[in-house]
Amino acid sequence: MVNMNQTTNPYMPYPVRIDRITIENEARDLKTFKVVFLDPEHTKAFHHMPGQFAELSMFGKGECPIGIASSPTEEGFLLFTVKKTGVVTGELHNLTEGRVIGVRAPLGKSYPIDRMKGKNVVIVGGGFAFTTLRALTKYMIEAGNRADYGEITVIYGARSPGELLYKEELKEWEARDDLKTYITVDKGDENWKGREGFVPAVLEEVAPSSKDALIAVCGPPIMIKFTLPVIKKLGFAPSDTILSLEMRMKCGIGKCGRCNIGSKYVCKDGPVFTLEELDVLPNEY
Amino acid sequence: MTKETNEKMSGNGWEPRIVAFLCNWCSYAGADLAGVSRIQYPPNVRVIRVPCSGRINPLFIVKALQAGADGVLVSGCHPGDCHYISGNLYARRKFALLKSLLEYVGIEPQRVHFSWVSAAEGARFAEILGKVIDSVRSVGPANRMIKRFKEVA
Amino acid sequence: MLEITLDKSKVQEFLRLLGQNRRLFAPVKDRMGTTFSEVVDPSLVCLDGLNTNLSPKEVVFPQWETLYTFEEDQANEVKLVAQETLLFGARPCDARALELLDRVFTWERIDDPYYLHRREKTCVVALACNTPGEACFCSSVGGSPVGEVGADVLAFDLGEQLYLRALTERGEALLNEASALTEKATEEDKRAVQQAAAEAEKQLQPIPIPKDLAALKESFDAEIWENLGQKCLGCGTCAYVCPTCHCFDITDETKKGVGRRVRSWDSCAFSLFTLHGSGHNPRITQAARYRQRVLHKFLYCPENFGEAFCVGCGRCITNCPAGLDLRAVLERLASLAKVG
Amino acid sequence: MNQVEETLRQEVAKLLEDGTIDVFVGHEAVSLPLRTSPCFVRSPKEVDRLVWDRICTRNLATYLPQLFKRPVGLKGEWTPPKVGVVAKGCDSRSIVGLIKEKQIPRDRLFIIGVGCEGMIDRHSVGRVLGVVGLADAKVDGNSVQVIGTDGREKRIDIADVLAASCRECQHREAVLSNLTVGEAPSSAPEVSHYANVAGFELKSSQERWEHWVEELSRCIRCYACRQACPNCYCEECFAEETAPQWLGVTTDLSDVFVFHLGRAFHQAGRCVDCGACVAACPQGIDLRLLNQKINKDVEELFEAQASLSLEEAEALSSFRMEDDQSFMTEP
Repeated sequence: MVNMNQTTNPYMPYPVRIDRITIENEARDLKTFKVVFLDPEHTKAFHHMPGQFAELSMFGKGECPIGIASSPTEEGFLLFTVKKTGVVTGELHNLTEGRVIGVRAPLGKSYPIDRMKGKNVVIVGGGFAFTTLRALTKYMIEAGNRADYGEITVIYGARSPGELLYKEELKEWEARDDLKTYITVDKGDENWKGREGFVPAVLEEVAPSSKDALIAVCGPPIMIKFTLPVIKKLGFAPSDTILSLEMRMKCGIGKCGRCNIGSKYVCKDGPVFTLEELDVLPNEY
Repeated sequence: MTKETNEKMSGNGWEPRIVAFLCNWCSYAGADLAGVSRIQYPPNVRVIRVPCSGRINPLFIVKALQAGADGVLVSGCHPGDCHYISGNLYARRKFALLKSLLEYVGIEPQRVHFSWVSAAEGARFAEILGKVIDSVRSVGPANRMIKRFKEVA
Repeated sequence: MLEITLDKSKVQEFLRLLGQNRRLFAPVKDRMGTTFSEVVDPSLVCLDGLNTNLSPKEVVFPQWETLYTFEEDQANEVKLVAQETLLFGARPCDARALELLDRVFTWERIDDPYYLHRREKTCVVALACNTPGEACFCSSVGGSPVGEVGADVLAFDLGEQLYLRALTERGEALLNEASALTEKATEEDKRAVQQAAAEAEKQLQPIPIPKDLAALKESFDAEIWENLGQKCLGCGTCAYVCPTCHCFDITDETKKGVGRRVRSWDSCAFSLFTLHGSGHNPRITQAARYRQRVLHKFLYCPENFGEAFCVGCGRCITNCPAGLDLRAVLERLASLAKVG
Repeated sequence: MNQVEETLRQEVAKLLEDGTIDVFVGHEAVSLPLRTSPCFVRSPKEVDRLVWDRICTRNLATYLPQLFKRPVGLKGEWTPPKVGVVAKGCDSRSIVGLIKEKQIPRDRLFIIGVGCEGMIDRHSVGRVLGVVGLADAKVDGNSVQVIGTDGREKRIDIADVLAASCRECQHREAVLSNLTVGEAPSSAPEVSHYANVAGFELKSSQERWEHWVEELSRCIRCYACRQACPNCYCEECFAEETAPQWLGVTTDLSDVFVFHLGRAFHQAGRCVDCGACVAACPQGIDLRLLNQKINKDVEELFEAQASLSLEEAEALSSFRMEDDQSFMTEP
C-alpha cells in the first residue's frame, strides 16, 4: 500500500499521463490538463482536498507549483489549469495528450472545509486564479455533500468572455437552483449577454450576507486589493475571510526557505490563509 | 582518461565533431556553394547559421566546447564585405581576445578557429574546413571543460 | 561518560586509525586560514586555527547534490548510501549548527532523506575554543566556546595533549575504537579542562541580541534596513559561509533528454530568489532581502524552532565584501526594541 | 586623522551644505580591523563618519548606479539625486566607464579625486598571520601594526600586503574629477605591468589548465566577484538566465569555468583592474589573473586601456580596418 501523503522520498514525483488537454482561452495560453496516474495503486492512495496544490514536473525543465483544480469527488484523475508564463509552464504547454509528466502532491493546506460545514459559503474568483475555487465549489455541490452547506454564492470574473475558465461548467452552474452563480467580465464583446463589471463591484452589488458565512477569495493582486474592503464592509470577520496565495516555490515541503512570509511558509502553512493570519504577517507577498 | 575519451580514442573510430557558426550572407552561402559544386568536404561539421559573425556571442563558442564539441569554427564575410558594414570587424576584436583567453586557460588553441569565407569561395570553405579538422584531429578528442553527468552513465 | 586524553603526538595516528573505515573531514591549512576538507593524509590536519573559512555544513548538506536522474519521462531514484563519516575538529558553534539544521530537515515530520542519510552516519568530534576568533559571539546567541550541543565528543586542547569527552554512545564507541592510543583522563586533566572552559567563556565579550520577538516584528518597517540594503552587494557569501543557512534551489540539467535534478545552495540575498514567473517580486529591494536574512535568523526561526538560527561563528562578518557586521546590526535592533 | 581625511570631510560638509550634492558616497570604519564599509552621508553633521586611509580598498563606483534608479513604488515626479563620491584612480576609471555606458549621469556627479599610493589587501594580511585571526590592527605611516587572535603582535610593511592590482597600478590619480584632495602620489608601479600574466603565459597548456582547475575548484558560486564589480550591473546575469540556460547553478567544475570565462569576457575592454573581485572573493581566488590577460591583450592588440577618458571609444566598441588577424585560420 502506497501512502501518498507520507512518501519515503518527498522529492520524487509520481508519473502521470496527460489524458486530455483543454484550451481554455482564445489566447491559448491557458490550458487545463487532465492527468491520470500511471500506477493504479497511486490513484487509489491519492487523497487531496480543495485548495491543495501540486508540483508539476517536466524533466529537464523543472517543477512548478499549480493548484489542483479538480475536486476529490472527481475520482480517477486530476485537473490542472496552467497559464503559460515561464520555462516549465511553457514546456507543459508544448506537450501533447499521452505524454508522461511528474506530479508531487498533495502539498499545502486546503480550504477550511470543516469550518465551512453548516455555513453559507461565498466564493470570489478572478481570472485564471479560479482553479482551486472550482475544486472547492465542485466539492460542495456534489450530491453527497451539498446538504452539508448552506447557501453557496459564486462570483467569478475575467477580463473578457474568452478569458473565463471552465465555460461549459459555468453554464451548468448558472442553471442550478442550489447555487447562486454570478459571472462577470470587465468588458464584454458583441456575443456577450452576461454581466459586465469588476469583481469587487459585483460583490458589492450581490452583497451576500456575512451572517454564518465564510468567504473564499482568489485572484490577481489588484482584484484582491479592491475586494478586501468590500468584504470588510459586508461584515465578514478576518477569520472568516479565506485567501489563497501564490509564491515562488521549489521544494514545496518547507525546507528550501523560499516561500516564507514572515515565519509562515506558503508551501506548507498555506497556500490557503485566513485574513486574520495574514494580518499579522509582514506585507511581503 | 575518461571512459568516453577511451572509447573515442580506441581504434580509428574517433572522428572530431566540429560546430561551425557561419554568417548567413557569406560563409553559409560559401558552404552551400561547396555543396552544390560537389566539392567534397568532411562530414564532421554541424553548421549553425547566424545573421552575422558579429552576432556570435563568445558564450556560444564556450558553450559548444562545454557541450563536448571537439572543435569550433567561426566564419564570416571578409573585412569590407559585411552585409551590416562592420559586424565582422567588431567580431574580429572579440574573437582575437577570446581565442587568446581560451588558450590561456588551457583549451588547446587547435580547437578554436576563425576564418573569412565569401559566398563565392566554396572551394576555400572546403579547404579551411579540412585544415580545421586536421588541426582538431592533431589534439585528439576534447576532454577539458566538458560537462559530464557522472550519475548518468 | 568516557573521558580520555590523547597525547598530541598521537593525533595523526588516532585519526589514521579512525579514518580506516570512515571518511574523515577535518580542518586543513588553506590560503584563507583553515578549511574543512576530506582528509586522506592526517598529517595535513591543522587544529591551530579557530573558525575555518567555510563551515563544515557541506559534510551533511553539500553545496549541490543530485536528487534523482531522469531519461525522457522516467525518473530514477539515486541510491542514498552514505559512508560512516568522522567530522573532527569542528568548533562547538559548528556542531551546534548541525543540531539546528537537523530541525529544519526533520521539520513537521517531513524528513529530508538526502540530508539525513549523511547526518545519521556522521560522528562529530567538536574542539572547544580556548580563545575567541576575530568576530566570535557564540555565547551571546545561546552557545558556548565549550558547548556540547550537536557533538558526539567534545575535545579540549590542553597544550601537550587533547582531552576528549564522549557525549553520546556513538562518541563513546568512537573513542573506544582507539583506546590503545589514549589514557584515561586524570582528575588533574579534568581540573585543567574546567579551568580552560572558564577561561574561554570569560574572554568572550557579550553583545546585545534582540530577543523581544514582538519588538523585532515592529522593526520590519524600520529605517535601518534601507541603510543596510544600500550597502549590501547582494552576493551569497554570508549565506554560503554560514553554518545554519540552509536555503536551496532545485534545478534541472539535461543533455539530449538525459539529465539530473539537482539541489544547490541558494541565498535570500540574490535578487532572483523570490522572483515569480509573472515578474512580480515580493522582495524587490536589497533592503527587503537583507532584512529577510536577519529576521529569518532572529525572528522567524525563533518563532518556528524556538531558537535563533545563528551560532555566532562570525563568518558572515569576516567574509562580507561590503564590510557589513551582523553584530552591529543586532545591536541596533536590540536598541530599537528598547526604545520601542 | 590624516590630512587628506580632514580635507575630505571639510569639502564634503561644504558640498552638502551648499546643496551641490544631496548624498556623498565614501568609506567608513567598521568594527573589524583594516576594513571599511561604504558610507552614504546625507548631512554635514555626518561627515565625521568618512575615513580615508590605506584601507579604502573598495571600488565605490559599484554603489553609484543604484542611487540613480527610481525608488521602487515611488509615484509621481522624481529627480535623481546629486551624488558626490571620493575616487581613487581605479574608482574614477570605473565611473568613467559607467558614465559612458549610461548607467550614471555625469551632470549629477561630483567626483572628489584622491591620489592613491595603494591599498592594503586584507587577504594578504591574513596570509602573513597564517591560521591565526586578526584581532586588531593600526595603520602607522608605511607600516601596519597587527595583533593576532593569539595575542602576538607584528609589524608589517604595507608594501608587503598591498593589493596586487595596486602594485601594478599605473593610474594613481583620478582620471575624471571635479576636485582633487591631497597630493599627487609619488611612487611609480613597483611591479611591471602584467608581470603575473606574462609569467603564466610561459606555462604549458596542461599546466595552465591544471592551474585553473585547482583555482576554480575553490569557487562556491556566491557571486561576490560579480556583485562587487562596478561593471557587473546587468539586471539579469547570463549565469542566472533560464531561457536560454547558459549554465548550471552548481559548482560543477565545467559550469564554474563557463561562469568565470563568461564573466571575464564580459569585462573585456572594460576592466580597470581595480581588484574588487579579488578583494571580495571569500575563497581567495586570483581572478585578476584572468581579467588581466584580457587587459594585456587589449593593450597589445588594440593599444587601449579601459575607461581612461569620456571621449575615447572602448576597445570592443570600435575597430580598425588593419586590426590584427594573425590569429585567424587562413586570414
